Amino acid sequence: MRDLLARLAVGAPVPVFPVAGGGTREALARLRLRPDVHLVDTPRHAIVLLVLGEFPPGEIAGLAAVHDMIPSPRVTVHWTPGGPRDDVPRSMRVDGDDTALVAALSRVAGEVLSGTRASEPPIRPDVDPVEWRGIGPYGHGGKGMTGGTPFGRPLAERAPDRDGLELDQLSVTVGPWLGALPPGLELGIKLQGDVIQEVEIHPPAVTLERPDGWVRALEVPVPVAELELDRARHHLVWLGEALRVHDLPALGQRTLRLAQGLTPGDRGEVERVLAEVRRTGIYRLALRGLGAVDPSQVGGLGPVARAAGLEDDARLDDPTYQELGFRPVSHRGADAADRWRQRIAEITQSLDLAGRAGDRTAFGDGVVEGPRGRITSDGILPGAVTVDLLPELLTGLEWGDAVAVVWSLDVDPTGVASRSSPEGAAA
Amino acid sequence: MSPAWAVALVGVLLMVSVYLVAVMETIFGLRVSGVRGYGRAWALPMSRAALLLSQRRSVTERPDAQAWALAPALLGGLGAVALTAIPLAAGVEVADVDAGIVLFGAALVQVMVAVFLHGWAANSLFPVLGAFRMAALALSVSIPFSLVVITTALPAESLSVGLIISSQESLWNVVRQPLGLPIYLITGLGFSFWAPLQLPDARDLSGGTSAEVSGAALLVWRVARASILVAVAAMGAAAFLGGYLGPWLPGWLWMAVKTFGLLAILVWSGHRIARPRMETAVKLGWTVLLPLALVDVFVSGALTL
Amino acid sequence: MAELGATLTVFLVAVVAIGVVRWVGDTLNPVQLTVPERVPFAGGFDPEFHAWSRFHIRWYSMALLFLAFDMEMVFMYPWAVVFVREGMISLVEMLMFILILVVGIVYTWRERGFEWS
Amino acid sequence: MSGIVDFLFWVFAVAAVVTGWLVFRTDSMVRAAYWLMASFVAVGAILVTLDAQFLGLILILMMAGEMTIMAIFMVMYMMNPAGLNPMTMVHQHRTAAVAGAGAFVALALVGLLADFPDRPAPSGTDPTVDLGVELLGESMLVFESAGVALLAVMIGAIALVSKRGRYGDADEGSEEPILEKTE
Amino acid sequence: MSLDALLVVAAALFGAGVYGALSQQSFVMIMMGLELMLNATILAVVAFWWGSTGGNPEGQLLAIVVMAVMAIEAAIGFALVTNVYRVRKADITEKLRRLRG
Repeated sequence: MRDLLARLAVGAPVPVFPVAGGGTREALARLRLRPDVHLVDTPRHAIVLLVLGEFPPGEIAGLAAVHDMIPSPRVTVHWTPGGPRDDVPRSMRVDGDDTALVAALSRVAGEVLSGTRASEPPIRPDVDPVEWRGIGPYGHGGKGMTGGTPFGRPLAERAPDRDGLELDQLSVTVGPWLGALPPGLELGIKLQGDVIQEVEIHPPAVTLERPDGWVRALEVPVPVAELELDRARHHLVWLGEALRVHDLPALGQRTLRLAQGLTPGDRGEVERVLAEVRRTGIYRLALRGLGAVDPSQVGGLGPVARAAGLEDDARLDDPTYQELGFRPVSHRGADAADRWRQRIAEITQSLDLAGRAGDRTAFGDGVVEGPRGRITSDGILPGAVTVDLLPELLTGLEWGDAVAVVWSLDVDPTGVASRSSPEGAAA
Repeated sequence: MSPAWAVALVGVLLMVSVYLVAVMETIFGLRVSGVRGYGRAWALPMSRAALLLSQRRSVTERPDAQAWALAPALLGGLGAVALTAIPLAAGVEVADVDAGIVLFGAALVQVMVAVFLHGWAANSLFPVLGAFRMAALALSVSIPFSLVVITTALPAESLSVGLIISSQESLWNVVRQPLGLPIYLITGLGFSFWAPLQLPDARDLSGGTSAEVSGAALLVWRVARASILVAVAAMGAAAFLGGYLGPWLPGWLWMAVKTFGLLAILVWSGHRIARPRMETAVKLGWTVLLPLALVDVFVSGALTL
Repeated sequence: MAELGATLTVFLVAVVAIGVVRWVGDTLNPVQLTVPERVPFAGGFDPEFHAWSRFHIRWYSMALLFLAFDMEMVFMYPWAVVFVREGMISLVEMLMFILILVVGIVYTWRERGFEWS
Repeated sequence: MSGIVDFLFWVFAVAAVVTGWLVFRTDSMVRAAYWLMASFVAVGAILVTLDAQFLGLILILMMAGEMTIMAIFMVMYMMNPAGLNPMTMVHQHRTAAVAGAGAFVALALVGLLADFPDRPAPSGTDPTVDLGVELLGESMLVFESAGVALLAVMIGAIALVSKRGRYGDADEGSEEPILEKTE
Repeated sequence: MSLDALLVVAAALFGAGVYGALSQQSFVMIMMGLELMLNATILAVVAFWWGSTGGNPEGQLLAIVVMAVMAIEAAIGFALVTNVYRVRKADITEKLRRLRG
């Protein structure tokens, strides 16, 4: 029976739960396009735990916990697009490109399913979080009505709320490996019902994703066509991931596919896909009126600023762009819907610029307009500032709305790291 | 129909159509994502089922184990019950009772209970959020849903689905009551919590009520959920598209064509329409669908007289 | 009514069948989980509290409106059956009934009862 | 045939009473609400066996929504809603039990001893039609006053739960000094 | 199945409801007791309609009215609980001495 099932199961995409560190944005996008791999949102649905990318030194936050949540049979694979990691046992490591990775994922999944490879035991010890067995009158660790730690955890306490009903407030750390949030973003939130009452930003669990091409443009002039294609690609990958979180995974895959090998000649196809995104009604159904920012707080934040009506764009000051007749697109709503509209408009604009730029070069004098906003040589990346917006914007939102706002800001969780260690970005 | 035959009929029909829903879901997904070549889609659901059966079922720290076991069973049972209310061809009916649409409505409204239990039982943040989402969603869509189904009973002068079908001999209800079918399909998506209204099991909740479910339990949950969608489509075909009525082809074939046509529309819309916010969904139900459903009742009623 | 006996049978068989599939799964892969395998998922960190709490729903106005409005269904089903037979008078009577109830929806809407409180 | 119906009746009857009793025997508020729903569903099934098919099914239909709302409000306001800490939330247990048993005995005796006329409902017709005719005809006033009553309930309930009342916020200036706060 | 049997079942349900309504401490649980009593009432009403009134539709109408009463009771009950909770942060009858006095 087990063999038969294992043989049948080989035909299905391998459910993989990714723990994606820094520098894996593009790799993750490519992986989502692979028909033999299915990146899932919760470890409970996975077989393989895929650890990829760069992490801060020391233990990877939350990795052991996520590993143990994967139901048996489970297996871990480590892969680093840039090169092999040394601290990982050889047996769990995959070197090589995407194709090698996909082959390895299918192979190990087949092996644990058929039983030729043993399922990995849990990493964390089999110990209760709090001693509770046998304590109290019923032996369940509780005390009275709401006291004690029944079955190992306390019950939530009440807290005031905006509608005058003082009900229980759950404080919980979400992320860093929650499929609904960008990988590595870890938030300490307090929820009452489904509404967020307080947000605290934790240090990111991933290392900085250095936008190398853009950082280089700080020093030397770079071809405009290259920069603009990169910008369009960045936004398309963002769109693909955001569409997935909004439960339009197939359309998301389509935009991710467009991002692969994008050329200015793809403009027609890009416009068709973007029109399809608009036709889903996502602005009106899911985004309108959410997370409106104060224009005075978003200076330098690129699309976020321009969606709030600011004509804030380093390209305006660059002679090459002036020569190309560049005018920034902008929207006035400042909300999530306008941020989507803004990026979608910038995709076609960038393709247009890339097509017309020829071999002109731009920038190189210490300021660059990156896809997330203004990059300067002081080392603070725009992602850092975007993360700072979250506590204020998310407070008072329903959980799903909060997720929509996080994605609409194109938050880079590693921004926090770039701020705490300024040399991180400028290096 | 004797109970044994009823079980065989409904069982086979549900298994076949749930499988086809899974195939359709794959094909539409591939199509929208821009991939051509769907040969693989036909065997894929089988492989996925085998994979889930090879996984261990997950349990959280302190779940409501009985409720967690009951939820998918209840959901699947309700899908099957809803299907029994619908005649599938002239004379082929399990329970074409006088109060047929009440039976169907009762089965669908109980879906809310199954999904709520499924999310609540896990004692984990995201499933619990999903459970409460289902309650809000189902409460918002259930009144317009019942209203448009009742409207189809007006010309039939009966609550029996068989008589509702035969009252469409001259004209299908989809023409007679143009508002009915769209409202029915939207609210039906809500009850089967299928995309774009899969709020209780949405990705922003990491899978919502099924976020902590794995293995065989996840398999039966997905099958049960698809069975609700099948029942919704079958009832849509019977109440609005004349069921098994139609020229040239045999009745059962007409019923199958219409049901799968509606299933295709429902599954397609999941890939093409965005998931609304919770608040938008609630407002949509009460301030758009409900008034439109009332207009549908009274205008169609006046025209029937 | 005998037909509903068949419906009941179908229901019970479906429930049992789903139970059997689950049981088969449990037999193939027995559920014996250690403590860390049972921790609820929230992204990598253990939850501080039980998720079961006094859950603050934001749509209690809508829930109360539903309780009252749903009663209309009970009157509407029998109305639909005799609608054609009774003619215009039935239409007017039900219209009056519904219009009365719609006032409740308008009131709730004006009180922002469909928004997250 | 009638043997099966009798058997089913007793199954449903026992189910209705047992689930009704379990409502007060569980610590989980969600379970309590859904045990009550199970009791209603069993009664609905009994009504179906009594040829009141419509009434039975509509009872089942209505109770899904009503009991889910019940569960939700109980989870909202009861401390320890899932019963993670076992609790006894009863007072005057003995009195209540005696009163309950007394009510049962008295009512059952009335039911068994009183001589009700034996006039069974005619079978073979659809009682829903009679109900519809009754609603639109003689009992029109009942029907319309139900509408008015429901409207009053809606407005009353919504006004009660709204935070922003006409005279300011509902929770302002009404704290009772006598109230003993136990927490 | 007979009228007598139906009435005994209804009496048992009613007894359980009486027990619940008297013994429970929280508002919402008391309401559950009331609902159980109304459940018994519906059963008894339909039993009479079935066995003793020759199918008079007013029996059915009465059953519907009881259902309406149930919905009304629930809606008003929950609204009151919400209001009381908001004002006094209490959910148990014994904490509200004023209401009992």
